Amino acid sequence: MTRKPQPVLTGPSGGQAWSASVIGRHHEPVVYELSSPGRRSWSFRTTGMPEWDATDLVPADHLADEPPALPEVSERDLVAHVTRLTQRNYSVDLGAYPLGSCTMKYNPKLCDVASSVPGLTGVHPAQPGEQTQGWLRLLVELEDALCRITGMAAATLQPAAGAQGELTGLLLMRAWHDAAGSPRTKVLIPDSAHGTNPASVTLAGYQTVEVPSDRRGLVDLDALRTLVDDDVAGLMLTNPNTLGLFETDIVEIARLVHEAGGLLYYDGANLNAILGEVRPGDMGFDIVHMNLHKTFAVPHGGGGPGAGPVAVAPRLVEFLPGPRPQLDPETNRYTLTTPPRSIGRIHGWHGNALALARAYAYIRANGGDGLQLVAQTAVLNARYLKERVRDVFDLPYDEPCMHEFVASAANVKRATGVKALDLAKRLIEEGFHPPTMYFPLIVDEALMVEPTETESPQTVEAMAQAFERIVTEAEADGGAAARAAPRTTPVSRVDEVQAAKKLRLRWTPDEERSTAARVPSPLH
Amino acid sequence: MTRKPQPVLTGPSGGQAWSASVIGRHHEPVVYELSSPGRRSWSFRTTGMPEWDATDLVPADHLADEPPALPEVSERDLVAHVTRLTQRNYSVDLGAYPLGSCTMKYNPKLCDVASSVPGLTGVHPAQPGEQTQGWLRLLVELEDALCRITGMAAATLQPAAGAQGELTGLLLMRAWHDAAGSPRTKVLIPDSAHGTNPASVTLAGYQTVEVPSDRRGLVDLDALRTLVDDDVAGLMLTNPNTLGLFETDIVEIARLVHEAGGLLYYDGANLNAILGEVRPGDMGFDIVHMNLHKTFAVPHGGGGPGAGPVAVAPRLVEFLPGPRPQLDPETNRYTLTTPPRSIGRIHGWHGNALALARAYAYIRANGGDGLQLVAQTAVLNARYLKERVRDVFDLPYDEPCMHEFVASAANVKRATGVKALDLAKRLIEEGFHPPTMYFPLIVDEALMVEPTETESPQTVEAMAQAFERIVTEAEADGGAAARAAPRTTPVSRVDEVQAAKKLRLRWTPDEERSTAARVPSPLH
Amino acid sequence: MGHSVPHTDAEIAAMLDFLGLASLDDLYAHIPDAVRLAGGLDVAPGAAESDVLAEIDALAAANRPAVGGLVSFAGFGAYEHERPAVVPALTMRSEFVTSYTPYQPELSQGVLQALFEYQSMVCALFGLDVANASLYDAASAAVEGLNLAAAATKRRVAWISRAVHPNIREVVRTLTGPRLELREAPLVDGRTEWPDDLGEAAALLVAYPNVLGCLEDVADAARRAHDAGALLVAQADPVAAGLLRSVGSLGADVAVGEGQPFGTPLGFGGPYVGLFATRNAPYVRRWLPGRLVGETVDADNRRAYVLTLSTREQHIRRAEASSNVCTNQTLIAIAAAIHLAWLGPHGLRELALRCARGARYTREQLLRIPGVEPAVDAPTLYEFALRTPGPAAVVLERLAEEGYLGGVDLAPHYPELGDAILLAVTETRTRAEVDDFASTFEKALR
Amino acid sequence: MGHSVPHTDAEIAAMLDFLGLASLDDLYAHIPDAVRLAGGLDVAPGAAESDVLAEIDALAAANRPAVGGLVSFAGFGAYEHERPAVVPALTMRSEFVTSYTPYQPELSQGVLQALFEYQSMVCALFGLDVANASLYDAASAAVEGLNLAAAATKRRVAWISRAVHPNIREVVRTLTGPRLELREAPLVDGRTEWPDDLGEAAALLVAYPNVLGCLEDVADAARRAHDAGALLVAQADPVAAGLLRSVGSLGADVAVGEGQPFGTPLGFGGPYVGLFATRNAPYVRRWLPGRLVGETVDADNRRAYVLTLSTREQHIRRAEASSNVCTNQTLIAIAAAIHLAWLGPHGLRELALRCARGARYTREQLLRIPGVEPAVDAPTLYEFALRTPGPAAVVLERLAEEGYLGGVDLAPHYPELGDAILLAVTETRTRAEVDDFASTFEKALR
Ligand SMILES: Cc1ncc(COP(=O)(O)O)c(C=O)c1O
Ligand SMILES: Cc1ncc(COP(=O)(O)O)c(C=O)c1O
Repeated sequence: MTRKPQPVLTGPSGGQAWSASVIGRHHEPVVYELSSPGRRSWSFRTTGMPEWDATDLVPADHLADEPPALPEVSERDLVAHVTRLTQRNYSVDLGAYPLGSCTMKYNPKLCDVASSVPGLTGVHPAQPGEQTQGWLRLLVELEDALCRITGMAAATLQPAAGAQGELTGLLLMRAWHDAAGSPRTKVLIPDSAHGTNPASVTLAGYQTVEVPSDRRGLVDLDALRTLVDDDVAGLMLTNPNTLGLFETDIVEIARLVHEAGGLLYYDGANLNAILGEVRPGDMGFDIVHMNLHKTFAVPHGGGGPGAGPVAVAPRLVEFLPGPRPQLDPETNRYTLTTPPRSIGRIHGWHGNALALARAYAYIRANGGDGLQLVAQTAVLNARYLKERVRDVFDLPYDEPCMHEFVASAANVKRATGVKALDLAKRLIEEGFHPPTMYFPLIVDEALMVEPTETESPQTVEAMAQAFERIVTEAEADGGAAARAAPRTTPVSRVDEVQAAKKLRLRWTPDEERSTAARVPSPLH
Repeated sequence: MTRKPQPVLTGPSGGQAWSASVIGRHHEPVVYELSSPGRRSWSFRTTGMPEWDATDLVPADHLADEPPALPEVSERDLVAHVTRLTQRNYSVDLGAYPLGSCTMKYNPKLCDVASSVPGLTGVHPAQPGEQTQGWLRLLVELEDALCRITGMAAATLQPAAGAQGELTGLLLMRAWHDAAGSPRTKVLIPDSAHGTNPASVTLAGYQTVEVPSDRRGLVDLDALRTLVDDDVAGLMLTNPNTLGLFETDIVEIARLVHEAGGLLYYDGANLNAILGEVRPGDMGFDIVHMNLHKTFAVPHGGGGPGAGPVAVAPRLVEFLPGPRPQLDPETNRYTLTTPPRSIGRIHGWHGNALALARAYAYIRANGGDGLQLVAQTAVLNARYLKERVRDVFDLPYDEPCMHEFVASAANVKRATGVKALDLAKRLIEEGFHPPTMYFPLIVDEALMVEPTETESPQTVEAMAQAFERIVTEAEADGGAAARAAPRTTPVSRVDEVQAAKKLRLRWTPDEERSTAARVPSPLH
Repeated sequence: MGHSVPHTDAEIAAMLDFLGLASLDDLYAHIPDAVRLAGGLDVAPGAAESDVLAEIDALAAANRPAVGGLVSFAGFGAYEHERPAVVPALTMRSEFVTSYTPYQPELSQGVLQALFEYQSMVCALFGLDVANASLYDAASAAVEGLNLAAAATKRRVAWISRAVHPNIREVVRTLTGPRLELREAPLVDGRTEWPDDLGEAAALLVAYPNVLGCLEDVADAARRAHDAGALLVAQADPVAAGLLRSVGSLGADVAVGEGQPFGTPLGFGGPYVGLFATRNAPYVRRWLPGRLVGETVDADNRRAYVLTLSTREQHIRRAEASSNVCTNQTLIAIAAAIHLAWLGPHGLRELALRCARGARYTREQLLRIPGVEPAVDAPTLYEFALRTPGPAAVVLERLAEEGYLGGVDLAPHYPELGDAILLAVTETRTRAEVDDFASTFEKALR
Repeated sequence: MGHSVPHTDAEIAAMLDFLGLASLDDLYAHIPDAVRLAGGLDVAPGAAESDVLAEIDALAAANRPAVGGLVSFAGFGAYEHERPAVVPALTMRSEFVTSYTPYQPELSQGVLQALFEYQSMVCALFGLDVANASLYDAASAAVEGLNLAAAATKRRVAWISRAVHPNIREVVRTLTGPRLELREAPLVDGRTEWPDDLGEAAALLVAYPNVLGCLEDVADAARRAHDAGALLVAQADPVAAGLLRSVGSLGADVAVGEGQPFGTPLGFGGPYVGLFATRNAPYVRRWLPGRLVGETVDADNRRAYVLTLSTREQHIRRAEASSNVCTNQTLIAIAAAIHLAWLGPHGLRELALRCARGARYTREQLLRIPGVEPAVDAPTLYEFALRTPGPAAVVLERLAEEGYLGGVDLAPHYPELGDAILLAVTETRTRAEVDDFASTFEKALR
């Protein structure tokens, strides 16, 4: 048949069409490529205000010639675009996500409801305390629960994430030493620590001194002894540490640091393992930050928002950031007060309040008893999975693990040349999100696996079998399948090197045509 | 390496694990296969009620030994399961859905909000009118708008879907003839009509008499003249008809039927084409049902709920179903009253009220002017697409189309052996939902295409190109690709014959093992 | 004007140009002038999203909702229940909400499998073998149950218990009127008294518990029906099914019911969902109403789902179809399936138990009030009728002033019961609420 | 107890058995007794979902929200705006909500592309070249802006306009205290008076419009900064960007801002989102804070996205990292991107215009009241400060009694302005509301 070529409506004018879903492995245009000049979604309520012109309202030298170059799309296209984007993303609500150190557990839907109640969402952060008694009470009660869980005296809820909590904690440490008239310059950190720890130390104006791990994967006590001196402001520790191991020498560690006049800082990202079993306060920690977006079921949102409260021992309370929500026992009203020697504000307002409301709901729903079971089961799942992959991977630090364990694929690499990265990509095809890779840095070809308590025993067993399957396969095919993986995802293996080399950090109009050329048909 | 085979937690006890998303083409277990005895999601509020036993409350001979065999799953597994199921489904929010006769257009999100306002959702249907003034007013105003749009005198909002509206309309027809003392037995229906039309006729106790279409695809006037007699209760018509063609002889048709004492029934499924341009009332129709889930943006929900109000000419108002929400002009209050000669209730309560609220919001948002533009653009898109595929398919009824058109793939079948069904499946791989196939019955290898007004011109153009591409491909490869399609969906071509032969309409425990066997690895 | 239409003026012009037309108006040029509307619709112009929502808020504010406003003891076929957060969260997923009836199975496995699971659970609830993928509501399910019975038995008489909900009886009358002959079986002490001679009955329709909350003798009804060559259609309360013997095990041939309690808000009466199940009898293939999802395999022999037996349906059989159901209530059915899976067997039992406990407690408190008496004698589960001294409507009005929806006035429906109120108590009512209600009730009688 | 844990007792027993353990307690056997907690947590036992939500409702009822409760004229860095229905509908999609930072790009193209689009739009808003994938809030963005300037210039003095929000100034002081030396530039008539000698400044920080709503001379600040070898960091209001010249075009090197107005509720102050953009300067590769999404290709040469330049970040550079940001505010950034795409250029302009119109009208009405005067003289856009006769706190309290959140008392922050209230008017306020407010205001002064 002969057909007139009549693509009357395409071309460089924009307004690309797209219809495909991830049912199939289709390309998805950038929202700018869907834009067509004059198309719109927006509308605003009727207010009856006088319709002055912009020139009546804004001095000429401030007035822009043109508004910012945003895309112009219909609501229909916008919704379809974003819905398709969501289908190009894995999530906890789709399946297991055993990303070590990140505690990707299921977040009960109840918390979504709790954090979207209009009486919470509609409150302006600068409203006077008399108008915000409900919010202040929620924050005070959450602070109280977090203190009971950690064994500390008081907490600030301002930090917006774990790293901001770390910095807050280190500033508290600094303020304490300063107030004691003996400023110090160094903070000790184990070599297995999370990267935010040393970065936060730097931002707090300290120098990082690394403490080596011993063969068990624990703080090397002898090394610690030699490092602790009166220029050490404190020690930052995760316990269980990032190898998933409990620092069993914690009492001795605390003694050493405290005797030298230092403070003990607890990175609470791994609190999930010890709820109701061990409390940082009882171990001698002076400062604890918590990642509510790990242990307390604030969902990760693709990278936030989270919340990183910091709880402290009695002697540090007077330094906490202000303003702090507190109950005035005399009037029985809640107020905002700033501690006498406060380090100052950390957050523009009161912290990630709606995330805090989620954590509050989570703690109330689980209760003290439920939280303990959470920890126990998190450990049980990890311990089970570790035993099930004992013959599949190397286990360089083979102590009893807590909520996560670190395996090494060095054995597989030796045997087949297949790296942890390849195995991770191959695991995707089996329906699982890969574990954390190449962290902590002290383990070769590290795979850091944290199943969490919300996965059923059957799911944990399925993970074990998937690990077994992909390693057996690599042994059989020399790693061909793993190196070609993933083949079932919206895109295949992504070129990270080119991204960094040819930096493209925003969409530009010239890209449209070149992309269209690159993607001749939606079906690959 | 040697590995102990230790699947300690699988087996016939249930509780299958699953983690895969449709990122990849994985199998999804039935919820019963995720069940593990004793697992639970449920909880209930604390009420303080006395905790009587069941045996205290229920006479022994009524008490079951065991509760119904429902699955036992964790909230986490339930959420993941259903979320994965959703990713195995195409939808308007993912892309174009040009399903003729079904008007799958984008439904503004505003309507979702409108229908979930607590002051609407929390109202009990048996509350006295004094407590439900808001609802009654909404319904009265919706009725008013629908009457203005159709050119009718009054409407019932009770019918829950189009088919129930049809039956209601036919019962009104029956009541009218009965009241006139001249019951009749036949209803005329064009051969192109939707299948619910004759089925409704049967349920209303009438006999269907088919009216043939002429070469134009319109009601054959001569045939109609011979069929109309005084035993004909009425004629059911869709206009534009299911070929997407406007019955241009409508004035004459109406005259013929009315002169014989019959009534004219309008199947309003295709109202989207004529909003603000033509009104059924002005064409002489006496009864009109509307599919609010087509024209008025009630989303289809995978097959409902919808709403199928029926509007009538003045002479039929007294027969409408009751109770009807109405404004009492004296008290200025809204009341529920039943018309004097009402055919009776159609729905258990007031109809699919929350769906009606959506339609109300849609009509308010678009307004009279907006609705007219909706219709014009729906026709524009269809007309454009039809011209763009003129050389690709046969166009057996080549009159100016309205909001949809019916093409025939008979040319392709002749040339390549590829059927409309194969082309439809192949189109899926191009990212589009297929058009309606094999309907109306009078067109060979019918493809009934309705792009709707919410698709941009670019999307309509892309559809045209996709059609062109797949037909060109079929000509080149003899239909191999089309017959193998779809290969990008969660399942490949589904065996409909086996489904009907070996009826399996519910899950049974014996299935679990056989399925597990059938799906050795999640990766296909 | 709203923004439903993406087309810019320039694009419309380009498309018209391609079509050789001068204006949008020309698209309708072939339509006779006589029937064209001049000057557009006499409907208010479009409003901004926020303006529409403000209007909706104003309408909502003119209601006094039973949930979130009044403290409610109303039942009568529509019940306030807790709605676990997972149900709306999952049901609002747009892949469900904005898809059509699953005609293309390869693109619709999600909806199809969800409906297959729904069908499986409905069978479990009623102790029957086959369930369809939903009907409009309990009333339409009852209609279809009687139609099925009539088709299967080739008879046209149906007996309906007077203790079937009056609205359902009325819908049945309206919709089967042209084809069936309906007879009503009277009540004695709140339960149905079936006549000894049922004649050439196609079906008996009984409710369990019935509209007054009473526990009927379903097994007896089944025996009578079967002896007369009729089918027993039982309208069964699916919440009560958590405690009561299944109607299937008691002999019912068809179960119909209202699925609203599982995850669907009161919503002024809709959309709800009609549950429908039956035995695996020969009539299924020919006469079962509604959509059916069946399991099958795909081309690679993997498990898959598809709408099946559509030969029964209108788009194939047209005039011979026994039911015209096309669009049904899929999304509500899916919500129910999710809620039922959340409950599981033990949660459902606990739910029914909690309702029954609350009802027993409430009934006891109210019966302490001088002048308040049981309206009927039969055993009840979580809904019951009480006789009030003086018109129920007045009592209910006074209760409303105090913030209670005190139940439903039975006078318009069952005048033979005198001044009576029907009350339902679900798991949502607390003892404190009931205590306050009882004392308010007592005051309202003065 | 809640049901976060799926394991049944039998399953726990089986797993313990496999591990050779007798009880869950044994999992902690290696932990020294000295630090183990006996008797569990002293935290209230778990509650049912509905009980928790009832508690939350009670807490919410103890607030008087600015949206849905009071009629609000409060701004001061957090604004009430319309939130189109698409924003929550799309943002709540669980694939976004429940995914982690996109470390595995093949499983995270959705979040990555959404962030890439966000970055593109933030660049457009500010007229700059490079934006990161979000920071915590405006305050943290300001901190990072100064840190970047310090790193890029290798200097440690920063000048901050006194008309930068006091909370932001305080956060900057807390968080950069150990490393930067901060100096405050005073105000004259509501605008910043930069000293002639800026010394060895790394950066100037100016707000546009500033916290009092006044339009600063950004171009002048840029010139001064550049003359002194410093960078200009401008905290720009992204709503105002719909009308005002972009800070990039006025010479700012770094733009920071608060993205809350785009799709995020007031929420008592968080989570919000810190906007951050800069020029395509050499310091980007080394010092740009936060996550960055870059475009690249996959193994089949198809367009793909990935987190890039992570060499800058803590998990690589550890102690040398210039920023410790890890988890940021991705979901809020995505909401902002969706809202911005919904607005488009013309919607954003219209939004800013409507705010400005409402503010002009409100200001005029209030200035008619005897005793009410402008607190500062400079031109404003949609936020402005008024002087009241008598303490602002008292006026605000009286207004609250009448249902108004009348603005924010400036006395604690700018005592030099006397009794002053800061008011913001957005597109949400109607003329009728403003008229009522003005007359209530007048009464409140008596
Ligand atoms: C051990 C550890 N510490 C600190 C952090 C930093 O927390 P955030 O990402 O919330 O800043 C993380 C999170 O990734 C972590 O795993
Ligand atoms: C032309 C026509 N008439 C009637 C109907 C029946 O409407 P419903 O499915 O709502 O019962 C439809 C819908 O499929 C239709 O397209």
